[in-house]
Amino acid sequence: MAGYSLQEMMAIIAAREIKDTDIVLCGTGISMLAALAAQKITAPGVSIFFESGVVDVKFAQTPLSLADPRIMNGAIRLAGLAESLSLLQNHTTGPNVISILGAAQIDIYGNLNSTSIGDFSKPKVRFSGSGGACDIGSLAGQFWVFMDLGKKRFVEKVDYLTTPGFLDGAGARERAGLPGGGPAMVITNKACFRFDDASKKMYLHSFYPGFTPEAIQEEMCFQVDLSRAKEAEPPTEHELHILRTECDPERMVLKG
Amino acid sequence: MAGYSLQEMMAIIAAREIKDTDIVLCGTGISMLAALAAQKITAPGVSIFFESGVVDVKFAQTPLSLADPRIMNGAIRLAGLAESLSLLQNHTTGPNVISILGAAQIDIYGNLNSTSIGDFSKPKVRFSGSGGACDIGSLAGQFWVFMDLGKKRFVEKVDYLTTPGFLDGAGARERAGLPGGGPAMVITNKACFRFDDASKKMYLHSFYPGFTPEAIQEEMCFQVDLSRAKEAEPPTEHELHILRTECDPERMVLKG
Amino acid sequence: MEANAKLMSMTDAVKKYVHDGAVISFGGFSATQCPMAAAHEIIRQGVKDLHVVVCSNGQAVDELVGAGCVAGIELAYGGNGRFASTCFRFRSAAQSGELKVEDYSNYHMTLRFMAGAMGMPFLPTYSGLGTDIVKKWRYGEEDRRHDPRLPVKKLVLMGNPFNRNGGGEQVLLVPALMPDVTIIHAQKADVLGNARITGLIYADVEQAKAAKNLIITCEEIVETDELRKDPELNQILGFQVSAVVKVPWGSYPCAVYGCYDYDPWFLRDFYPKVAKDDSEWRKYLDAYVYGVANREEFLNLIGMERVERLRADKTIGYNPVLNRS
Amino acid sequence: MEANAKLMSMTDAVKKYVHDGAVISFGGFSATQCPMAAAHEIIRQGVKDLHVVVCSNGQAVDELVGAGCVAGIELAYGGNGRFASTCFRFRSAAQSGELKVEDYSNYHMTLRFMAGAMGMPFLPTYSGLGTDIVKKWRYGEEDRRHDPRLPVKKLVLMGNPFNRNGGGEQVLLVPALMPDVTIIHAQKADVLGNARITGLIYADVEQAKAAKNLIITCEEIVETDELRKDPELNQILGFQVSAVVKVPWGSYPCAVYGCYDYDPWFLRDFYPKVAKDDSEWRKYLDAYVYGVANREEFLNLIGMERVERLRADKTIGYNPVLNRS
Repeated sequence: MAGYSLQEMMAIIAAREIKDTDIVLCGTGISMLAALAAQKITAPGVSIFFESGVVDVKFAQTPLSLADPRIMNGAIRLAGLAESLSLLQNHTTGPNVISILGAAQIDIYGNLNSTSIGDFSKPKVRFSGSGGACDIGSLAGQFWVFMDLGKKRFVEKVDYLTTPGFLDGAGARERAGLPGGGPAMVITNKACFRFDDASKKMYLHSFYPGFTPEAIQEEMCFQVDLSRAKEAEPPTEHELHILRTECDPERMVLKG
Repeated sequence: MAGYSLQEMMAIIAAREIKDTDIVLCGTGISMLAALAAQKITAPGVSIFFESGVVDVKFAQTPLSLADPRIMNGAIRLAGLAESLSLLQNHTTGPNVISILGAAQIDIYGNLNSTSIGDFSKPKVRFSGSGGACDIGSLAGQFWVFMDLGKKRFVEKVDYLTTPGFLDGAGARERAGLPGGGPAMVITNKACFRFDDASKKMYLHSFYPGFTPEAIQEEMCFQVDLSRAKEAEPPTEHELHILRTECDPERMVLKG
Repeated sequence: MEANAKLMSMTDAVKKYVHDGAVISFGGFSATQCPMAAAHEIIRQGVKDLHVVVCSNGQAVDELVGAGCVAGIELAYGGNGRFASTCFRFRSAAQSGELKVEDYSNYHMTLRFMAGAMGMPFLPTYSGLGTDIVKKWRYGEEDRRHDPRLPVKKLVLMGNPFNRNGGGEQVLLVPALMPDVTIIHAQKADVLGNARITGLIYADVEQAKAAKNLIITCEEIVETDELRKDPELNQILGFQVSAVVKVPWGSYPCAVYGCYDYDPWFLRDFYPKVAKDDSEWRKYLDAYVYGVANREEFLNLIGMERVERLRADKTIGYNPVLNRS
Repeated sequence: MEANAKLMSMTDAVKKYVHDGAVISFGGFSATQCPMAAAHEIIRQGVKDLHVVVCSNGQAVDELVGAGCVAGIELAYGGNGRFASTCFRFRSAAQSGELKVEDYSNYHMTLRFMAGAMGMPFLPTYSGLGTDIVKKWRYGEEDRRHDPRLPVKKLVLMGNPFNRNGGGEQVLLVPALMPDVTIIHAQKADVLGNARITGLIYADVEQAKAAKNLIITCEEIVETDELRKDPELNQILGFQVSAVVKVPWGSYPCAVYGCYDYDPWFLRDFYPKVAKDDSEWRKYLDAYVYGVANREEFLNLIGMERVERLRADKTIGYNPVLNRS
């Protein structure tokens, strides 16, 4: 397992799934690195944008927020939230958008809570709020989740459902009227999950070298199907090289 | 009556009513000249914009359409229809907007038809359509009308009500839910009309030198109150000089 | 995908994206920035039964209507400003009843494109309350039920659920437009479709983003890196574009800010004469549209010397010595 | 009106337009372009019971909440990106229940400002259907009936009257916002209030136009004629502006594209330490806000040498040699 960090593994697992014709809506941090890595390795035509209004970034230094001046220089477009978030809801672009989200809690249907723990009106823990995550979960062609495993995070029921996954199962998104495709992958520090086409429940898709399906299940409050899991391919030398030297040369995200 | 044309009289009558804090939404032609004359004579602070998206114009040559390149150079803002027409509906700016319209027909309540004569679905005469005139009549703080008198134009009932005046009388705009203030003046080639505060009916406010109230009434299909009419002050030398030399030096609007 | 797979000839772009019966939208406003080269190619290819949706288009709409390409139109204004306050072929087709015209206001049409661009089913406005634009429908509910190109209702009046303390009790909803294809003419584009309209943008950006397919015709193809220097000025994103066509003088006889002026000779002297008379009109189409293979031949027929005289002063955006009187 | 009647000191602008109990909105996004000088002046004047409406504001909201100026807030995100993913004083006030937080998404809040800017009562979206953001209301219908600052409903679910062939059967309406006052920080403005934000514009323009009163704070006052050279880049029109305040470094410790960078020392080292501890926080306010008369004194306290090191490279918009690790 030496030679790469779990964070790097997560970025590369995501990068490999990004195709040339995708439009990726990024956050800062590891999701941005995944999109950049894809662009530099296998999907040179991928378009990248941020909800703050930047399209097709070409930055020299890693931005630390969606409005960091470093994100602006050299873009093909600088606008604002109305324009960029409308790309999600637009009938032509929305279905091609992939976005990568984080969250505090997730359930078996990929519903997320990014806002608070406990009662929403007097929370035990308050986070920043869902920002654009509710919009992405509702509208984007698909979304992926980056989260560390753990029983506090992979829960039976999220305290506050702020980003819609498959809600309460097959057909629920359609009944609610959500145009987006919902969650497609959950990429954790030990394993990657996908969602069953029929039941819309999360299942274990792959585990990283050094981890077992059973140990992974131990870190979740809900039971997932383990039968389809394979061991994930670790990052190649080439992938790691690009990620480290071209996507985050200052190590602002990938901490030593 | 020598020394000025009726077109010049119309422009000056309008210009005199424009105040420093007004925002004037202009068309091309004589309404634009009126706003420019006001800006150069008594209301230097007046703001001028066009529905095509230009704000605060500073043109050197008279534009012949709302999208003439001559309208663009030197403006404080170039945008589009969404932005400029939203200024009408905006709660802060809308009430300060005055706009000057033309039309094919008008009735006693200041309702306008700018689109077709005869049945709207197979018209005897089709005009270009209402453009932004319906929006202006609905939303602007007030609108004024520039029209030549005549029984074909000042009618009992307009064939196709495309710009709302006071609809069928006092309280009707409020009942319909129209936020704008409705028509305030009708400036013709022989006289100027205003609307009674209580009845919302058009009445004769002033007649130009050389015309009588009775002769003016003869050119209208509906009866208006003539009792409040006074003779209008003709344009002064100074007003004419500014209008001719600074507002339309090429005589593109004010034909020799 | 090949980096320049979207770059194509006008012939190919129209063949690929403009089909009989399509809902089509044209950018520009009155006599500025009309995609005239595209309009002529559509006429030349004999496309039929188009359903046109525009705000305030003049020349393109008039020639397409005159050539019999258009069955119906939803618009706010069909004219060329002071050159032709109402377009001639549009007027006569509307009067004869052969062209169905559904009237909206400029704000209505703009909001309808904006709704399409934003993926919303409708947008609300107070404009038009109490008018015949709300009451009189050219396409009845029955027509609308059978024609999927039309919204099921011209517009809908609803109570305002957020109303407080009187005022704004009702509101009008105008339905979204999602044209099968929009064509806009820009000053600059790159081969990916990233494009910049300089000067006024009318409703071009909303029309572009609302479209299922988007054709950008442009005066000039530039490097992407040139566009990156001023990202605030690039309104059109490549990933929303289906085809990019380079066509200098592509808006003639209409103006393109910063590139060339309108042609007063064409718009005031020549065109009204041919457009007002059915047999002259037929001759015009035969000679100037069907009789030429492409834009270059059309411009040669007009005369490049005449066309070149329209070239704009780069600083002020038009030709200050143009004879307009 | 005097040509420069709108030009005033921060003290006067806040005194004139920011009242106890006002609905107030701040521009900027996360740690960029926050109107921090204005926020400090509001704290200094002891304004109380503000109802704050923002999209994704960090520093200004946190300090105002921490100083006890804010009773309630409607927002999508309260954080400073990777410096402080959740703002500290905001977090503790929300957890203690002393601050009422009504959650919306970024798109919801943007659409709400856009509705206000366009004079519409609401805008429709599909975002949030099926979520607790729709189901759970921090302010109940009873609260809303009694407080005219709140929309009568958090949002409304309605059937889509233009629906055809399944899909999009229901839609969410989010209510318009019309803040009593909006404060945004721009790079350039003229004395009339015409203003230019360079770089990203977040939801600043919508927030500005939705407001009943608009305060522009800016790095630099320029001649109107300078703004006329690039009219496409001037988003704010003078006739929508109530006050113009010149305040260089007005967004510090947040960044202003093209002018200066964020201050990593302040945001990562200094502020979290004072904001996480109640007594340190009190000391911070006493020394850095109440203890100074204006922005200049605050900057001197921080140290102009430190501040000057943040100055941006004009070409790339930030300071490429800033130590951020």
